[in-house]
Amino acid sequence: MSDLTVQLPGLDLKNPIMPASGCFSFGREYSKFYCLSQLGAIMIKAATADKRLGNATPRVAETHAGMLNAIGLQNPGVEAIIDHELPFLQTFDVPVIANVAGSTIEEYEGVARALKRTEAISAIELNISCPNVKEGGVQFGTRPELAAEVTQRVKAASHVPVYVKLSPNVTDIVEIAQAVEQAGADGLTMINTLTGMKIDLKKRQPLLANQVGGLSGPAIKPIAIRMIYQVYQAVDIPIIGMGGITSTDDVIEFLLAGASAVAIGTANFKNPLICSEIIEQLPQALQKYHFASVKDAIGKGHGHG
Amino acid sequence: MSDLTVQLPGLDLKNPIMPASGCFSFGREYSKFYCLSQLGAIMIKAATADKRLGNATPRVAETHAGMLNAIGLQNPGVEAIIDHELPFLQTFDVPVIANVAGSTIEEYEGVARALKRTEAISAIELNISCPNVKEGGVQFGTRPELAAEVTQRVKAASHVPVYVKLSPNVTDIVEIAQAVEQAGADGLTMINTLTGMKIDLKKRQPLLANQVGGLSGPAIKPIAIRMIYQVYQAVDIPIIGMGGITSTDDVIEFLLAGASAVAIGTANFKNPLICSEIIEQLPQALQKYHFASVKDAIGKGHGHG
Amino acid sequence: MKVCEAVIDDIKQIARDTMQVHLKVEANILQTIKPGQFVHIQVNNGTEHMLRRPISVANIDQERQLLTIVFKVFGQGTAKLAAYEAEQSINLLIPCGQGYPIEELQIKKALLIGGGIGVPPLYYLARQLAKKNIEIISVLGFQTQADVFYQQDFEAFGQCFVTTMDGSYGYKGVVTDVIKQEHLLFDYYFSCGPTAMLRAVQTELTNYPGYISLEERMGCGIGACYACVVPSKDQATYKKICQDGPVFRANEVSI
Amino acid sequence: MKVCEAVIDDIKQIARDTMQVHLKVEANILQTIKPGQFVHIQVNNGTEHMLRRPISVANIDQERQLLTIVFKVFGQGTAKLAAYEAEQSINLLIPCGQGYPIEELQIKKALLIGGGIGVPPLYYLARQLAKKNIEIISVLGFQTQADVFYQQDFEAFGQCFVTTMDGSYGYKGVVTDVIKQEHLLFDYYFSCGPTAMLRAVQTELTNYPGYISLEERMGCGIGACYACVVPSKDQATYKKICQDGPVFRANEVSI
Ligand SMILES: Cc1cc2nc3c(=O)[nH]c(=O)nc-3n(C[C@H](O)[C@H](O)[C@H](O)COP(=O)(O)OP(=O)(O)OC[C@H]3O[C@@H](n4cnc5c(N)ncnc54)[C@H](O)[C@@H]3O)c2cc1C
Ligand SMILES: Cc1cc2nc3c(=O)[nH]c(=O)nc-3n(C[C@H](O)[C@H](O)[C@H](O)COP(=O)(O)OP(=O)(O)OC[C@H]3O[C@@H](n4cnc5c(N)ncnc54)[C@H](O)[C@@H]3O)c2cc1C
Ligand SMILES: Cc1cc2nc3c(=O)[nH]c(=O)nc-3n(C[C@H](O)[C@H](O)[C@H](O)COP(=O)(O)O)c2cc1C
Ligand SMILES: Cc1cc2nc3c(=O)[nH]c(=O)nc-3n(C[C@H](O)[C@H](O)[C@H](O)COP(=O)(O)O)c2cc1C
Ligand code: FES
Ligand code: FES
Repeated sequence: MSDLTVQLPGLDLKNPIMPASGCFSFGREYSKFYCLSQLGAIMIKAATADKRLGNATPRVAETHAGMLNAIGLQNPGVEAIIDHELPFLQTFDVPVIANVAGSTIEEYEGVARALKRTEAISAIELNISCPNVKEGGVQFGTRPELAAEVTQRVKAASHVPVYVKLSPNVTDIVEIAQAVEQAGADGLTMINTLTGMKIDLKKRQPLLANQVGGLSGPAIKPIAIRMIYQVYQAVDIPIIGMGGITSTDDVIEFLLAGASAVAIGTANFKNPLICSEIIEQLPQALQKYHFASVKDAIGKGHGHG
Repeated sequence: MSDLTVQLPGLDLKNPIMPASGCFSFGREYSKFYCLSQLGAIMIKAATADKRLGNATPRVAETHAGMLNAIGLQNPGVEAIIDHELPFLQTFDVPVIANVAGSTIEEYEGVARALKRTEAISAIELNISCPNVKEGGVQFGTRPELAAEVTQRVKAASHVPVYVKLSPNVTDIVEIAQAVEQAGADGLTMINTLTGMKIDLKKRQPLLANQVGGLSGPAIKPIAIRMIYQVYQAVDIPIIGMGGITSTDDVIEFLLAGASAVAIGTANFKNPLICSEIIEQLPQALQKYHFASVKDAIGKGHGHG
Repeated sequence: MKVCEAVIDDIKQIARDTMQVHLKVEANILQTIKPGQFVHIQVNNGTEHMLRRPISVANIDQERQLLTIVFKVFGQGTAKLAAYEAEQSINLLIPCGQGYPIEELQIKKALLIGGGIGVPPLYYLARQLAKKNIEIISVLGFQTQADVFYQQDFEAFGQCFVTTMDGSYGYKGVVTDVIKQEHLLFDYYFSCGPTAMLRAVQTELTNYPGYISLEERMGCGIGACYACVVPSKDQATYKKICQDGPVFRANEVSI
Repeated sequence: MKVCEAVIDDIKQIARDTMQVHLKVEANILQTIKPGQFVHIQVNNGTEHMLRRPISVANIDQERQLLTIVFKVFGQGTAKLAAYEAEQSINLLIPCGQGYPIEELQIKKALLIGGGIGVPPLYYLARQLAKKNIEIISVLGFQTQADVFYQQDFEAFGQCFVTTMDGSYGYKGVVTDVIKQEHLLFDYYFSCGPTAMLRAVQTELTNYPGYISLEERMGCGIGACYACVVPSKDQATYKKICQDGPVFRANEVSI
């Protein structure tokens, strides 16, 4: 059977499949469908310094081959997460990646510092790309100098490797990727959602209470693949890829583009077993395309070889 | 029956429906399916100064609820278009919008100037957003100062109103829209395609010969709606909207977001009768949502009213 | 909760745009289902519809191993569900959410208040209440005559008042009008329907203990995405409708 | 060219991953179709698949008003087409492209060279050539035994050689090997199959007049989007495969 393991900064992955942040809460619900120890890793819901209620409803809308969400970072706050959510995840044999969010550099730093007191996380995913909060979030992800600054500060405040989650809502993704690499990021995760909108024809107003929301799902896969392909050629740190994955073929496409591992978001809603099923089917899919292992496929879509 | 007419700079539209540039060539093929005089207008394939062969094949790929294209501006050159294509379109009672492309400001200007000798066009669509050519094209669409400059120069060289076609591959679409408005644009058309990629798993390389291509179709509709909604609030010139339209509901969603008329691209490939069918069904759809006319719906998704 | 492929036993239209579907489901799953719970339905395979559709359990027939759902064709997803035929199968998450906690309550006389597609879950509730020999009065509100369904089924359990907004059938007006006019007496109420109706019920019946069942656009349907929240009465926290609800005590949430 | 909803008369598997479908199509459309032309098929309704799939006309039965297509399940679209059942209908653009210009040619003995899913269009061609009493030799190449189809149908028209790449059936090797080995004589050749095969045919048979049928990924299928081009022999212009082809004189294009 093909070797599925991948070694990344702070992350010793059994396989390259993990649920994406915000689509899996803190794992409890999906643990009713399969054993979380099967997963390569788990990216948990964003943590902010204090509890946040998030946006008003409606918070989601369906779009063609995708969805919009504007949850607005609802979470119980980093302390509650450490005390009440992470212990549950520690009962499984799976690395946990904490998604760190904030409105100010200080808040990001504070969350990272708070996480120092737990052994339960293996890495941080620095979310500088959430389009659904009024302040902070998205600006950090669209301006290279801000992205670099928050990366550097969080890196300094953290005891685990820091992966920076990039926003696709930018003119030049490579520029941002290089800026955060230089600022000390250990890896990248990409892509977060694209900013979109749906209008309720009957009510004559945006359907989401927040007006705009983040577009995810298969609709955005070509954009994710393009961005990962471009960034892979421009940086030396590993990429965890995401955006529209629903099948083993998609996973392999992300690996070929240059991702070392992948995360699955929206597809969990359609099929709660998706991560488990893909992990099971992956060896066969790798074989079909003549890859000896996951590592063997990473970046192989660049030129012949 | 509801009033479908819309009056825009240079364009007296029977109805707000037109085929999008590049998806309808110069009309001949679709004229076998229905009479082109039914259309609100026709946006013809991009014209460059000289004949261009475009990119190698494969030039298209299917994606979830969309497609990628990298045609690369294949066209017979502006002179041949004037001499051999526009006369055919003049046999119909329909305004023609010429899509002007180029690699340099001088080329754009030259094409606009060349078009002066024809009466057959009612407006120019300035394509500063084609992601599929090596030089020019997309840069003009992503940098406000370049966008403004090419707009001003083409405007000065043109005898008809100029609509600038915006690229969605930018961090801040409003900034670009305002820049071209200030530079004298008579209107905006948006959105062009998003840059994407698909990888051929068997060949282990990008499927398109050009590697990247433009993503169009229903997948991108939420992004188009969001951008039009934002730009509508920031400019005073009219917007012709496009990106993923396949139904009358979609048309009304674009009108509510702030488009004064719409173009249909990819959907023509799935259903060559789509423009004609939507025109026929539009009065009923407007009635369903209690709009007295097309004009009555424009911009009505902003606040209540 | 399980992922389950359920074969359609039969599917038919029972009112304007309203479909009733019987699904074959394993007995051991059916046994666990409480009135007020819902199933989260995949529209179809492929990637066009990434979100499932939440539909309430309208009835359960343990003997024939059938689960009934009743839904209105509203948008594209329900239109596709309506086009399914017998023998085809659909993919469910089952069961979802918390139902009406009737085991814990001392009820003598229950008032069921349903509006439109809020009526179906009350039918299974009525059957379960009837089993416990609880007296049942129902008030069912619809837009217009063409929308009315299940009247006879509810009449089998006791008094049943039907209202239509346009007066084309039964009483004219909203459900709360009937409750007032008829001076209905009861010790608990159970209501499901559009938010506007629930709000009216909450206000009018503020002195009665009651349960309401809420709707909201959902992502996961299992509590993992925070899409389907409703503020608690004091607005201090959010409850998840898919996990903490859809049934809530009427005074627990702010709608 | 027309948009047409065609009802499936029957659909069956005739070789590994290979489906044959008979479609009911109006006689007046069928009358206009030439061998080598194709239909452009909508995968299904909805928005998941925005592009049609080009599939060659494999046969026409004027009497029973049936059009035959034969296709291989390759990716997601053809997999969905393969799942259609009799009595369902599929949406076609029909007919597309230019066929083999056999009316204009003085042919005595035609060599048909088909590879894999390039075989079906040659069958309708063979029938039309046979009607004109033209002698026919066919060479059909497949990957392996499980892929072979239509051998007997071609044998009905004359000599028919089958090759497989792995030698599991008929000759081992590629079609051009057989043509050389058997010293086949003919005055025109007609070829359809994978590009690698066409290139070999073009090179080997450079001294014979011939026609080849090309494949390329398509958008519109009618000449409006410039997706499906092939350079002319002198590389100075592009031809559109969907409109100028798919059939070209062998020396007309550069593949
Ligand atoms: C717990 C619960 C139980 C329900 N039970 C029933 C029932 O028994 N019978 C019935 O007819 N309807 C019921 N509904 C409403 C039903 O879910 C929606 O009418 C349906 O999802 C609309 O889908 P669509 O494809 O027709 O509309 P679309 O507009 O295509 O749906 C797009 C998206 O919005 C969501 N959506 C749209 N309207 C609603 C709504 N009112 N509530 C929740 N999500 C919505 C859809 O689920 C989907 O994700 C219930 C809703 C909830 C939350
Ligand atoms: C003129 C013409 C005639 C054809 N006739 C036949 C026939 O009679 N029988 C048959 O089995 N096949 C035929 N093909 C090939 C057939 O069109 C492809 O196998 C089919 O489109 C693949 O679709 P898919 O959904 O399986 O693959 P996917 O990978 O899901 O397709 C994705 C997109 O790529 C396109 N595509 C993929 N492979 C090809 C290809 N080889 N050629 C053209 N487009 C492709 C699809 O049309 C679609 O737009 C013909 C092709 C052309 C151009
Ligand atoms: C409902 C929802 C909530 C999300 N919440 C977060 C979040 O809290 N933090 C974050 O970094 N990304 C969040 N995301 C983005 C996903 O992690 C992922 O980057 C994106 O959805 C693309 O992957 P997909 O197409 O597989 O869903 C969220 C996405 C969805 C759909
Ligand atoms: C095959 C193809 C070719 C295109 N060529 C052009 C072009 O020449 N000039 C241009 O401005 N836009 C071109 N476009 C973009 C469309 O005009 C339109 O902006 C885009 O496709 C979004 O609309 P849609 O989703 O309805 O297709 C092309 C799009 C496609 C799919
Ligand atoms: S729908 Fe995801 S939490 Fe309720
Ligand atoms: S497929 Fe559009 S031109 Fe051939």
